[in-house]
Amino acid sequence: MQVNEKEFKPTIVAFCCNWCSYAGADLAGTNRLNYPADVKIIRVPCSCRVNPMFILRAFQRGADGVIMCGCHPGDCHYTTGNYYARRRMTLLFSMLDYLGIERERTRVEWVSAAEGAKFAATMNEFVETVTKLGENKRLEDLRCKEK
Amino acid sequence: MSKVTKEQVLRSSGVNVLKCMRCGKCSATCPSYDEMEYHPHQFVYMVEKGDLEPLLNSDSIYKCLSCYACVERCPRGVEPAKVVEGIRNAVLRQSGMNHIKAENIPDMLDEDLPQQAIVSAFRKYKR
Amino acid sequence: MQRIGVFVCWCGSNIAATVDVEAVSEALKSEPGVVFSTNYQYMCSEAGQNMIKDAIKEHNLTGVVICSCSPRMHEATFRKTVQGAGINPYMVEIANIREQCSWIHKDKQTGTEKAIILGKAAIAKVHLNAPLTAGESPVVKRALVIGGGIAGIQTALDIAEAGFDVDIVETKPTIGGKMTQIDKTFPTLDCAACILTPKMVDCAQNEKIHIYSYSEVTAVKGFVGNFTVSIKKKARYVDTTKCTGCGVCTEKCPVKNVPNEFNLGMNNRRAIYIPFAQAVPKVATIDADYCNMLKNGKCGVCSKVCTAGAIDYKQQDEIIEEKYGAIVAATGFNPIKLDNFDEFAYSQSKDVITSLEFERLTNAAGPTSGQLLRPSDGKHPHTIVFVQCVGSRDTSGCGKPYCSKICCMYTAKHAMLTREKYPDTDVYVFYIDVRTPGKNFDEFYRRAVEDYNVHYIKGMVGKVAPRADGTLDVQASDLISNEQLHISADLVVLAAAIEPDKSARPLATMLTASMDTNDFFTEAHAKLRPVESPTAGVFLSGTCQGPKDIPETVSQASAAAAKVIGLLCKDKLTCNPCVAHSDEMLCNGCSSCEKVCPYGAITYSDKEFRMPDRTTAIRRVAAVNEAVCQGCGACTVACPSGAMDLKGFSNKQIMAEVDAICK
Amino acid sequence: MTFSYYPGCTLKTKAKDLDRYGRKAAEALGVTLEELPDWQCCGGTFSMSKDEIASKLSAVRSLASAKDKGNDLVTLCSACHNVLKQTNDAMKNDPDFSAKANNYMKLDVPYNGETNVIHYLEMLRDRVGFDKIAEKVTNPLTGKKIAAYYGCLLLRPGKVMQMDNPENPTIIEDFIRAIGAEPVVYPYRNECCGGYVTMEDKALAKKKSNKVASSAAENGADMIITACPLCLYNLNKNADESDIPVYYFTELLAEALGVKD
Repeated sequence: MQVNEKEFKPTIVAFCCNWCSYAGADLAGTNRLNYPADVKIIRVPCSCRVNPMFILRAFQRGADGVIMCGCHPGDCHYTTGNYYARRRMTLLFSMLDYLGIERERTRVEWVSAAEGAKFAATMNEFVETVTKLGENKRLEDLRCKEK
Repeated sequence: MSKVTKEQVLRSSGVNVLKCMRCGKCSATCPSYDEMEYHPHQFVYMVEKGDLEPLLNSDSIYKCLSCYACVERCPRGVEPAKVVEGIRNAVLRQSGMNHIKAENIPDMLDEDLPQQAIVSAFRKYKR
Repeated sequence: MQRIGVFVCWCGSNIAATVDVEAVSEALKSEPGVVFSTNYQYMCSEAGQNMIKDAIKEHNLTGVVICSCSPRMHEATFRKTVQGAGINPYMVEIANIREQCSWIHKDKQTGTEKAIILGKAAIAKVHLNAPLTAGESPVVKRALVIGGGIAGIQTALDIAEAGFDVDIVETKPTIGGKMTQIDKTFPTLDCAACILTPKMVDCAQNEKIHIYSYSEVTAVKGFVGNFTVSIKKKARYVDTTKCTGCGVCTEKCPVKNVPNEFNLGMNNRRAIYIPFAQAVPKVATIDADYCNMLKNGKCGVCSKVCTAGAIDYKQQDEIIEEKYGAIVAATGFNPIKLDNFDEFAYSQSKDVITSLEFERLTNAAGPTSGQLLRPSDGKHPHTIVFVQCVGSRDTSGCGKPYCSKICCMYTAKHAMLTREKYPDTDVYVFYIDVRTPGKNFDEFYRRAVEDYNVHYIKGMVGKVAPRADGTLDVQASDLISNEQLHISADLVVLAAAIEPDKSARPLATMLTASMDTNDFFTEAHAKLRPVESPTAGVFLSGTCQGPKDIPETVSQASAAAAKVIGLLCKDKLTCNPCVAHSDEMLCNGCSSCEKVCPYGAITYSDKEFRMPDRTTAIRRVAAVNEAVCQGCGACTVACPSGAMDLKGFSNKQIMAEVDAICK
Repeated sequence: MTFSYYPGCTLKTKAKDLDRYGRKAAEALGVTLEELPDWQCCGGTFSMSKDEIASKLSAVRSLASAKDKGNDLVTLCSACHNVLKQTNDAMKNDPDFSAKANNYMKLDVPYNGETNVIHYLEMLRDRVGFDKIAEKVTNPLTGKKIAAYYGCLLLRPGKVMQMDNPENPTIIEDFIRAIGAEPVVYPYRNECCGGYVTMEDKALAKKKSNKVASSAAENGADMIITACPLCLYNLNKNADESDIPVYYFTELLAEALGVKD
């Protein structure tokens, strides 16, 4: 892998629920609202489908930041899914704290299907934050690296 | 007078003139309307067009009462008074362009005139 | 090992302009398992779909990756395509390289690199896809319409016409909604009551339609085809089966000072009332906030005068539960409160009124029996000023950012009717833009100007100052002549912005239907699915989806009905096969999944298992009811033993995507 | 109840009554007003230009000094209130301005708008309570019909001042009721009297002040009350079409509380 000394481009995984945030991301696209290409979206049915394991896996594989987006509290397509997600993430955050991973590398944001602008703004901000933090070394699992 | 640019006025006033939808409520509400050659909505529109010369040379910039009526009532949050002040400050910052001269002040005074009238006049009309 | 085909769409220039589609299909060709990779101008076209079908046959493909627009757009299309070529529809994955790539990136190299990664993630996922078969669930052949205005009425009538049962829930004591308060309708000027009340009567008489008036939806459970809805029938203290609507009680009631909401508080009604003469159902309702008998037990006049014995002071709220296959939201609108616009002196002068109040003042059934009289002194106004866009197109935070759409037309109507009935009246309309798209709309507005000599002035009113002599000083700008005007007016009419009814937000939460930032319901697709909510089985009718006039509302109402009929016609619905599944061998019977399931889809039972040592053991294990599971995946994360997984979004599939992105 | 108090320069000279009666009334109401020891002139007008830094610094200094005292800062003159409140808002919400201002000032601890600025009227309404004032009135102004003149600076810009509904305020009317008089509501109570141009453009100042005074008189007011020395001067001096008297609201408050000497 070639490392560009000049410009650090973070790898960012975004988990988006199908009903709100993925649609919000689509709307950002429809309105041509730019955000960095570093963000790659994985579609899940609901934020409650996001197993904290997936986030750890992403960091292990070299992600520099992980963001999870879901419907606003109270607006979940499955009524209560985002509440579960929120609680699980709170626990994951304290675990990441314990491991000494910068808090800013993981983020939870509620983006509705109508909030294309918010989606783009959130991603711009998150990429900026993660870029400032630099590469994630601490959780990266060398065994997962390709030889 | 050195050239005053649109960008300079926009930066100084902090106003986004593109938000204006040309409803004219600012001019409808302006208490100094009849005294002005160019009215609040024209300030916004002419700055947007970059047509600054007429505004810089007009007495209208001294007619604004800074009463914030246009700021309060604009449905688009444009804040026209800030554009007027931006133009006025651009003029006043040019050397020798003080609108009020200290030596003329004594003639304007009377015994009841509160200090703040003088202080604010200096702030508004003089650099 | 899967045999995967990759199809990269140009979407004309939508994708091809910022993504090098050739490079993408070339790069993905060398991914493991990919045996075929190509690109084409429009994959969703017939030619594109045939290209996919041919490739499947020719290369014996077992999985397909399409790099194209959002799966929310064409996933269903491509699933059908591959099914036509004989492979399971769930062997398709979409890489979204339009909305989430080409449209947001300007640099072609960046776009291309990202598109390749997204393609790789989709390929990684498809490797782990398994054929899925959708189950079926039955459809309850009954629809619920929430809101009994013209939108709800039209939807209900159309559904009933097709032979299905339909219930209307209306919070007010009568159906009819805002249209009952309107005098004439544009652009034809026919009387609103004359065209609405027959429809209200049709609803009442149609045996397929049941009206729950003075009722509210309090809870919604279930899913498309099988909703269970709780409806609260508010106590109206009148037995609707006995009340004949004779109205004697509403004349004898001693409490005379209750503001009459039907006339927007411009006159009073009694504590027991029938909203208006053509109310449906035409039964009395007691207003508990004002009734002396209910407040302190002293009165009972209505009970004494009622020959039918319909008064029941002991009536209680009642909650009933009903099952529905489809739900239509038709909650309508209200004019905004004008507290933020006191520069127009609405709260300071009785002679500053809203347009809806103006409707009541010109309506024969209104407080002035249709005579246009000033509310302050009952005199005929000679100069009337109409102010447009009060709170519409307002981004300052005081009003609403959108155009309320109907105000230009109803103001032209008001101005025209005033000039026709009172030719001695001067009528001014202050406008920012006159927006009259619609059949015969602009012609209508021009008639107001050209035939009725209404003074249209381009500009806005800045202040309305009530004078001691009773006139109103209207200070406004005339932008064309570049002057500030002072008009001495007798009456000022404000075209207040409209906003969704306050009940819409809690209802949306109950329905898990999404809303925009203005609390209008969001449609499933702005252009192609305008009457469906993104939540299956929930449909939208009328102004709850956005500002609309009556013709548009009625069209949308019928469109929503057509969608409901299409759903109710089916005996069974195909379920989403991406549901949870429990591996019995791993399940430890802990019940964690059962507790988080919002649908009660998980049940536990004791099952016999053959152990390795050939003995049998009885273990408690979870099972998912696939017809009830909606596939949210909450259980999969709750499961501590990894037994629970979600088909189509399995742990392995998502992790494969993560790995592909992070590589 | 203790507050820091910012009198402003006009209250030390031409508007001594506004200050004197304000202090007496406060004392009678059990409120302690501690004059900021090192207050400076606020500048009289808030420059709306974002790049005007220096002219706003004197206001920032007073605000920062009030922060050290730890009490809410009470103002009395409408103009001072407007300038201090708007400057404070800019220090709180305009990071660019506050960074530059803090750079100039070189305080030990940077100031970021921590001081809570309230007007004397807000203190009466929200801290003392108009009902409490009504109880302490010994000399009610019964039968007096009083027009409140808000002018522009007390209410606008509404998003910053947040004192009352800028188009339909009630705070001074409620005050008038508390001292036993009858408020007269008239449409020009929140329109500008032209005070800022009183030196420069007499004709305009006359026109605007006449509009306000005539509107109050036409609606049956016996007198106008205000919180602004400039408005008082302008309405007294330039509104020559009516002879309706103008007073400071503090004078009437002191009178009603029986502490006017």
